Amino acid sequence: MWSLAHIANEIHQWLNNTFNPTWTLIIEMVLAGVAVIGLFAALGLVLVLMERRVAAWIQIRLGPNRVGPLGLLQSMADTLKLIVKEGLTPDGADKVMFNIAPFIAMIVAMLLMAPIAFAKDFQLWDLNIGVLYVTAVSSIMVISILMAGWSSNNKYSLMGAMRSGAQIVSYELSAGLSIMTIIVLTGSLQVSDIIQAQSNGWWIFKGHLPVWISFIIFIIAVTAETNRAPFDLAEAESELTAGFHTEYSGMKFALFFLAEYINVFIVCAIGATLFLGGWMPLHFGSNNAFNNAMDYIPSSVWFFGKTFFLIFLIMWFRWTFPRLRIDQLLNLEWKYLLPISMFNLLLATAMAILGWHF
Amino acid sequence: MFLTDYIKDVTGALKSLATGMKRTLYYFTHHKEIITEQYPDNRATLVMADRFKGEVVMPHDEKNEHRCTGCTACELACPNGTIKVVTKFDITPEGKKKKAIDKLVYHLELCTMCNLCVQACPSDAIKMAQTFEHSVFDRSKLTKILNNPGSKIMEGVE
Amino acid sequence: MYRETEILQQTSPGIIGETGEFTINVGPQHPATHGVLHLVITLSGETIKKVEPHLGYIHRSIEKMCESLNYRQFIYVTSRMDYLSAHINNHACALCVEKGLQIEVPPRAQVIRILMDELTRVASHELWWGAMAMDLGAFTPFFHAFRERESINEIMEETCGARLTMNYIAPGGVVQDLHPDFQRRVKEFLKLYKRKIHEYDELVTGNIIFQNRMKGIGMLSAKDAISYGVTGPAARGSNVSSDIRKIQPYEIYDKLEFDEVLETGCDSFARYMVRIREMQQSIRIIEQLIDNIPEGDFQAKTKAVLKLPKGEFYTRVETARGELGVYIVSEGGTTPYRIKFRSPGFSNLSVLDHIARGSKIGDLVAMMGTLDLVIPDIDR
Amino acid sequence: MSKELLKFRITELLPTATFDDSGEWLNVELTAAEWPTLAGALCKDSHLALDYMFCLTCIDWKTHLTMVYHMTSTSFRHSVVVKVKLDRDKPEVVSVSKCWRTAEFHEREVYEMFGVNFLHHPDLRLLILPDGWEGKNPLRKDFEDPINMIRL
Repeated sequence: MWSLAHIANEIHQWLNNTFNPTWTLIIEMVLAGVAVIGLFAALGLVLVLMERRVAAWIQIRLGPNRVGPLGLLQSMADTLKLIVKEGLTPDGADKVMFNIAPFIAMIVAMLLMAPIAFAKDFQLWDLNIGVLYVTAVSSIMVISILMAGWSSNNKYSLMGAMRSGAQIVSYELSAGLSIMTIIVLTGSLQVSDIIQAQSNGWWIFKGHLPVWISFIIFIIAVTAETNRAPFDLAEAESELTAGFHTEYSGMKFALFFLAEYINVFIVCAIGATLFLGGWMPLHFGSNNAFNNAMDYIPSSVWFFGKTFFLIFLIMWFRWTFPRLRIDQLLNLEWKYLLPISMFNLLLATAMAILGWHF
Repeated sequence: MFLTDYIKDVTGALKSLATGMKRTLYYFTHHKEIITEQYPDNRATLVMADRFKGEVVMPHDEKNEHRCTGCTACELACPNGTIKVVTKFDITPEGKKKKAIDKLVYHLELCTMCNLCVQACPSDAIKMAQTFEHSVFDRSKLTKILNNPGSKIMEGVE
Repeated sequence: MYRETEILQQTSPGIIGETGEFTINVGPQHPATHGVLHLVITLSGETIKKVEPHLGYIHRSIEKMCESLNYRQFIYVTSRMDYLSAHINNHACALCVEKGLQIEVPPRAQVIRILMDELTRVASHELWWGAMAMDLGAFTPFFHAFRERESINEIMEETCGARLTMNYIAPGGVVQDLHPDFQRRVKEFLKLYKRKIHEYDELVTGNIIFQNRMKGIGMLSAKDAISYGVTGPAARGSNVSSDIRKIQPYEIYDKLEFDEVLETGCDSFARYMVRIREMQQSIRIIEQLIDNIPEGDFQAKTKAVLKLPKGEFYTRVETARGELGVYIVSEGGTTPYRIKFRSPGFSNLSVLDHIARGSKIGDLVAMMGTLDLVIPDIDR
Repeated sequence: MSKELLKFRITELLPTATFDDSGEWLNVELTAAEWPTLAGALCKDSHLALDYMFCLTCIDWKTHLTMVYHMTSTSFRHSVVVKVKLDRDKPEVVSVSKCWRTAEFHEREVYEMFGVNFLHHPDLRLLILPDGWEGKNPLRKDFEDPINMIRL
């Protein structure tokens, strides 16, 4: 059967037969790097177009439809525009920090790609603390935003960065706690284990109330962590013009822009892996005919389907809700999400011990 | 009680958010509600309202005759100095001198489409056209002369 | 360059003084000011200590201009003040000239004027609603509001010949008779509006985030509202009865059935609700009049050159933003000797500093939204 | 309150005031020295309660300036117009922003447009004109802008 894992194995076999093991490893690493960068570019193009289409349809508009068939080349044109634009560095800016910040944002996004299982047996690095690695690395994201905001020498940027710092640090707590629910139920931090544990049903189906609550909290928390509306206080264009990237232009701005979308993709991929079974096809009890039909759909399609569903959810939020105020944002986290998710974790633990889930 | 209030708060909040999301999902899935007009693709079918004030024009008939007597009522009515009437004296067949317009200069760049000149005109010589695509690359192109070259006043208009 | 030195001083590095306060410039180019309003705000962290408006970026000195325009010409200039209620501005000026000339406006013209006024008011409030939601970060309502506003604009375009600066009013009546399609189009609009109005509540009013952003911020007591000269929906949100249509009825407003919308909340949400409910009252007025437009002239007979007698004339009119006063001092000539427009935006802006102190930047944006500032109206 | 009663009450407060009731509202004519005492009384007096100043402006009569204050009562709905005659060369009048807060902005506008100096104003700075504006006050009759003047 056609699958990504099959192709990967073929390449691995061929490389092993052609080169010695050291060269094989090096070439495979280079290939993986190229693949990640390629995926980045592709995701950036697709997600920007998707966002614009979703926004347009919600706003009773048509959306991009001029460049290419059905406007599919619109994001290519946007990229071209951003590449040829001049990347200004303001006079009073801290030039080193200012120029490094967007790259840090990108590097963090790249690092997060490592433990994600894109299809059955198709994963860059199945390390045994995969989920912990993701939560740990994603907190570095805030550093790039703080750097960008501080080094711009612009009060709007600084305020945006400070808001973003407070926001990401707080929301990481409830994101972590909601992930903990699944870890408690699975008993493993390894991504492949978590997916395997869902072979007889996704956690969202067999986890009852605690998993539903933690799923909702997870979605809210990651929306905040990726600075997406209604939690886009770091940008807040009606208050802070463009927040931390007010002074950025051209390709450096594009990197921030891209990093935002990649982060959305990654958190949604994590969400899909933890709650919706990753690449696991949808199975219903003992309905074998249905289950077999589902198995025929390639695992990568399942994974991307679930991820894009979650991405759509986040975009849907963005185009529906007004923005919160900074104190309300922190109130929501500390007074509502955190207590609920702590209580929820307790519930999930009890459930796991008593074996109340399916 | 505190806890029930707390839970009521949370569920009420989620419900209000769900209401909004339901509304946006409706528009996301119902594309017939889309109201975009695809200008300039729809130029052929685009109909402007017949009273739309686009620019001042002076209609001429097939004999290249207009109705303007050069009375400068429009020039006086204009609040911005948009219209300048340049007059000359024609010699009528009877040998009398008669005032007529040489040029009716219209500065589209100054015009605010207030319609006062059209109202002021006693002989209905000027009217508002429904054109609206006025952009040009050179400002001087916006200064227009309303009467056609070689045109003269219609018979019987005083 | 206006105030270059000052701006540089205020934004130069070494931002935070000993008190921990710093200033930022909101505007003249800022997405939330919807125009070229320049506010210098002093902040301590995110908390606002002081708001200082700097005006004049779009000042055209309309008052001085009007001194050299005659009584027919000056009306069109006033469309450019509060462009969202251009028709009501024109109405105010025409009323003032008519008061001076003691012209009796035919009943048909009066009804047409009121119909147009109320349509303008609905259009203005709809734009405000969209822009208000956009200030708070929700983009979608803006487009939904423009759908309804568009159908009003089309009605305007059909009858008046322009969508925004209508210039439909002349002293003595209106310029042209109604378009034959007018009644049908307005009824269509009313149908559309009734079908869609519940979406406003679903999308924005009922939304918990929105309510939390609006409730309890920008408190303006009734006493302060009066003292600061705040009028219109902003004052009525503080339970100050300030609707000129009720206090000093002009045209046939005293014969119409409508309620003055009052809210007691005194906060931004009350001001928001006033406008939402006011739209329904305007719809009510339109419904009363649309089938009862009297036949007759649409314009009284006036002289070609208008000359106001020596004296002073003042009219007060309720625009979408509040009380517009037109004060004409005439020396008996064809042009006004002195003209003063008491614009609602100017007074409403003056209260911003008072209500914004102690709140957050996000609130400032919401407050500016609920005061419904239109910058050309403030600057004139 | 009718015009007669208003006249009566204002005469009680300020015997030297002169009246002109030909217009829509009662006009009270004063000198700049009389104005501060009357202003305080007008906004605080329980019978008058003129708490809402809806217009404040100035007129340049070429020989003198006149400050025009339109006031109304939100509880009784009667209105009074106060006119204060000022010297054109050195126009000075006491600010009424303590009685009506709205006067603060309107007085700043009159200050730059007519050059009237408001004594005891809390923050008398240019509001609309650019900082460092030199030259005449734009709304005075003898102001000529060489570039942007509208002339027909």
